[in-house]
Amino acid sequence: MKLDHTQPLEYSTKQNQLNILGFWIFLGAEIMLFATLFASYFTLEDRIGNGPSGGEIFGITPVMIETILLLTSSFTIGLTVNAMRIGNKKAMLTFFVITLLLGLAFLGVEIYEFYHYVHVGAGLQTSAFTAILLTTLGTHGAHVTFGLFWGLFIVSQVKKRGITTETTNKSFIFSLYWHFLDVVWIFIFSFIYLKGMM
Amino acid sequence: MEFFDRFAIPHPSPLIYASMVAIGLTVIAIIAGLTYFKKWGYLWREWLTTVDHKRIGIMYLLSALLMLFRGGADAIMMRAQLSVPENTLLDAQHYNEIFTTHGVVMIIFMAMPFIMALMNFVVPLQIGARDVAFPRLNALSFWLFFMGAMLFNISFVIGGSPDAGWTSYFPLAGNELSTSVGTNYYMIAIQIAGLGTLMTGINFIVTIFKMRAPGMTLMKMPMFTWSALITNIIIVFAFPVLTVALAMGTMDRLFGTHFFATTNGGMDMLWANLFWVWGHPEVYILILPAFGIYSEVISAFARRNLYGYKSMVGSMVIISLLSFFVWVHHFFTMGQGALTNSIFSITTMAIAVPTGIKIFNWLFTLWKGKIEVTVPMLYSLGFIPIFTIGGVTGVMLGMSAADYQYHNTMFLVAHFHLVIIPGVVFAMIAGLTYWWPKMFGFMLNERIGKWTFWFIAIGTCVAFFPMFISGLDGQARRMYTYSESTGFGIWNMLSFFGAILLAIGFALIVYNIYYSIRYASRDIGDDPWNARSLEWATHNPVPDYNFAITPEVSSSEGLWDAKKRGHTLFKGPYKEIHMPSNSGVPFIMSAIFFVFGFAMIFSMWIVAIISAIGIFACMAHRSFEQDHGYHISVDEIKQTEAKFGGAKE
Amino acid sequence: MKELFPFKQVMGFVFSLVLTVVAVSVYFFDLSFALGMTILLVTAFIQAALQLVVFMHAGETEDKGAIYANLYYGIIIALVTVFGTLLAMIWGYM
Amino acid sequence: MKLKWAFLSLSFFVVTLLSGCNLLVLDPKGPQAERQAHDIILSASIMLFIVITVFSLLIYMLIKYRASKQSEDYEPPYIEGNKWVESIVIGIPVLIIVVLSIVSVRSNYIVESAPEGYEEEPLVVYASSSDWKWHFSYPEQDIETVNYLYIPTNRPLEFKLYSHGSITSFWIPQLGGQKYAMSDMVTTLHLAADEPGEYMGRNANFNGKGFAENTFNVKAMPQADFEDWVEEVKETAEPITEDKFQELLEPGHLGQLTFNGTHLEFSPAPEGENGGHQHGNSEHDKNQHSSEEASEH
Repeated sequence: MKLDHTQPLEYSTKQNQLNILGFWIFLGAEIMLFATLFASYFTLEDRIGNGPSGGEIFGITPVMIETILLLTSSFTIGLTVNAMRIGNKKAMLTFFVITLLLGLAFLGVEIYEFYHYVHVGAGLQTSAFTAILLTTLGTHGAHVTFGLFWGLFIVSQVKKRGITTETTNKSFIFSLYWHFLDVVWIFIFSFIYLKGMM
Repeated sequence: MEFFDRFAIPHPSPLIYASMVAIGLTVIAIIAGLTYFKKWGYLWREWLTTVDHKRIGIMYLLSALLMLFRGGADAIMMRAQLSVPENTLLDAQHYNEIFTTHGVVMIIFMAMPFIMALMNFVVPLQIGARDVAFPRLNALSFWLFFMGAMLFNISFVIGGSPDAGWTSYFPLAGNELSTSVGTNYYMIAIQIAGLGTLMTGINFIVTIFKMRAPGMTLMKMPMFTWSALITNIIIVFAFPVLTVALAMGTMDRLFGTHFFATTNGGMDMLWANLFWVWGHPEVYILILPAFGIYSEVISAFARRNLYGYKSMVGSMVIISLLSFFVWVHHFFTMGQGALTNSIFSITTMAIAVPTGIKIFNWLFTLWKGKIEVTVPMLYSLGFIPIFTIGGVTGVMLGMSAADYQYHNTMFLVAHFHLVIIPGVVFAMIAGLTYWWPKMFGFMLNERIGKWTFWFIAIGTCVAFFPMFISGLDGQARRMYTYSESTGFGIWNMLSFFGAILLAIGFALIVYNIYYSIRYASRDIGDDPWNARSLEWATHNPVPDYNFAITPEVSSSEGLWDAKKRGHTLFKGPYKEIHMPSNSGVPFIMSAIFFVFGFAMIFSMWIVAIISAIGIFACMAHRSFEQDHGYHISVDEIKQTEAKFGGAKE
Repeated sequence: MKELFPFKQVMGFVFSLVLTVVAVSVYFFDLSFALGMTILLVTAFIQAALQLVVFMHAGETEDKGAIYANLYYGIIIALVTVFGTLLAMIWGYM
Repeated sequence: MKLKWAFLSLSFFVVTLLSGCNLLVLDPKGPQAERQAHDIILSASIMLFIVITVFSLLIYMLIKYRASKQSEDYEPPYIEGNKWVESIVIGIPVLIIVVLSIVSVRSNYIVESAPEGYEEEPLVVYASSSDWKWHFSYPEQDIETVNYLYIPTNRPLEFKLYSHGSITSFWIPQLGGQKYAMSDMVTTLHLAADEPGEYMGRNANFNGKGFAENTFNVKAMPQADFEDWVEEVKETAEPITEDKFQELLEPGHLGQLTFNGTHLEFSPAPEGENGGHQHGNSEHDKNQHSSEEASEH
């Protein structure tokens, strides 16, 4: 395998570069996935049938907690990549695990939030609005859940196999994914929650 | 017993029972044949686990041909039913199922894999690459598509086919008005195939961006590669929309949500909207590769370079963007008012400009050329007039006020068939004939090929021109019968006649393949068409590693430069070639997807959960796997090259 | 310690927190719909750009052109889809 | 080869010739259909010009540059492209599209508003579809018909369309183009008939098993005759009741029926307060209501 030492390890082989570009293009597709959900959300936002509206069920506290958790985890996954690039395995693993823990906490709050919605009568089957709300949030939440497992696998590989061309490549791609989920959350936070409560 | 009731066909007919028996017998015959000839190992090693883009391309091709006949059978039945007024060959329900599956099969399971087949086979060769960027993902794409197609196709013997049209508008497709599992099949089978398509999109964009031969800048790519790049960009941005729409439709049907239902705030219009946000770009996903093929073929057989290369590229880029700006023209009549309709009317008609540029560029490529009318060229030359008629009627449909009269009529049906048949089917047959020697090492028979063309071309005209007339006379599409007093009889009889000509044409393709396998010469050299681009610079059929030495080019017509200007394509000694190893995971994972899809369709939750876990287990396995492929040594390369009759140095 | 917490990323994090606080102001102050939406749009898009450039290193390799083209293309089409849908589903009927 | 192009052009001419005959869409009996037929003929003629250009160029190239017509050693030249040729190829289509766009936009506004030049106020008819029938309610006359429609000539007609089930499309080709009828909102179609006569009307959008037979008869007659008919209905027809109406909604086919009163009284159209998606009394759907109401105009 040819190694290019002028690049960070995650870019050092041809296949690694392909993987990273491929993942960027996948993120392009993800932009459209969430754009479609947003388009549907805005269309169905006022169609609440007999159910509650967004303003009635959203609470600022859980939303703020979720936002801070996710923003911080986006910061720590950035630090993970930084530690990885300077070759500090221990720091890298620490930041990586912190990221996943923050993600887990986020997920916990989100599950509580869903429980709350169903409790106040905003279930999946209540109205078009609740369906698209829970689907949009749920799609993001499912991405986070998937990310937690994926991240866990990468952590165990870094631990076992060290900082190699492959593990760095995977970690870097994971960081792209995680940052992207943060971007999506910012839009959810602004245009679903804050717009709904405004 | 209640459990088994759900698998019963809601509207059985002798035809369906006969198909069940036929399917059963075929499956038994295949299994018995494989066992008797001891081919299970061969099948597994060489095909089911392959990650080679050429073999994957060939498997796509076989699936596409298979589906062409499945969709064609539907078409013939439809035309037969309508050939005379008040015909009773089919009842309304059966007819509805048939036109629904005809549409879905032809678009999603015939045209798409046909495109994928040629892209898979040709693009890496044309850019001088070893394989695609992610060979294993490529295998997964194919198997997901294949399992989706199979899942959709068993619908008519297990549980019943979808019957709400290929557009599957809600609330007609919702639980209340469509009580069989047919629409579940639609939602889930297309979803699975669509995932595969999305992955192909990513795979080919990266391949084309990053794996071109040295010297091949973006503006020196062959036109088919350009069209593949643009197509895949559209795929990546259009298919997620379908994913979401289908997921929402699935939730409405399986989990009782109210996205598109008409109660509790659901909005039936939103389905139509999302469907066409994907659906219109999908049209260009189908047509752009065809444009690429025609560019290759016309330039090869006019013996001239492609006229206006830059404007060809420019027009495709513009089409790719505009294709996302026009979808509302599919429902001008929904009542969104004059302003919205005006905006989308203008964008729709604007697409005609870049398309027109391409037509004129092909015509000017013929100018001062030395035109040889081979079979692929015949299709390209037949494409231009028929597609022009299909295309200009598209502009007419774009006039939104007039569209109130065309919408949902046979006029529209005539328009899109006259665009898609010359635009996709002609192109695919042209491409198939053109690249066939590269795939299999012999050529298809020229004489049978020309007969085929005339049957198909004339059949297309006879089948679809009468629909313009009956459409303007008030024949709505999707009517399973009509009364004699309407006067539609004569036109539909003509269409039926045209459909028979088409059917003969397609049968001739199969006969041609059979005939050529038996009688065609195997000694045709590497470049039987005297072509221009890189795929003809390697051997026939192509060795596993494609090129023994990576070619270097200085224009979009690498081989032509080598032949006419003494440019050296292959420089330097042989080097070891890195190859990806085969894997059974894509096949197994897709098979689990099939089970998952089937379980979802019939609401068998436990099976669905178990198979979902299986899918994630496959992903986890992939995450931990360490697979570095293998290397082909210089000695081996030399041996192979010698076997092909002389090394290319 | 310093090399584990690069200045650029720390500042990026701080800035993203600030943007969040600005965005939340629409909840606490009684703003008009137009003003509120403007604030949200501006903060959300700056946040997104911040993540892409500072944290995701979008511009660090030779593939920068492809990556940015991909993002711009995606954003244009996403916006067309969202606003086109609103036009065809809601605004067109007003 | 030539045969084929001869055949192709012939068939297209046949199409255009026939257009002049009595195809329903091209035989308009009202101002809206007339406008649409005009647009169709106009665009078809311009398109015919393009088709002829392409066909002639193709035939010319094929005749002149066949390999059999060239000498053995002729080597086609390398031609990059030409600024002027390409600007013509772009310029002319752009001009055509601009012209057609202007026509299209103007027609949109004409077709989407009440036909002009009539003295009377539009006659409002609620046309609602159920599987597989059409119900026509005349609120002004307080009568209702099923599967047939009587209309006065020389008076604008304002159809309020909605559906009791799947999406359908209300279409009377000789009076004007179609529009969708949907279950949770009312769409408006403006038509008018200039000549007395019987016209075909149908649902053009696929809605299941009974779709093919989902048609209705339209009879246009002078205002006086129309009034006589209304009188007669008022005297002879049964009143429509809620039970009777529910019976009518059952999937199936019915012949032509006539009733006194309209179903709108007990089963109002999904507009305003009754928008189909607005069950219940939530306060948050005010925006939705206003948008629905606005859509009627």
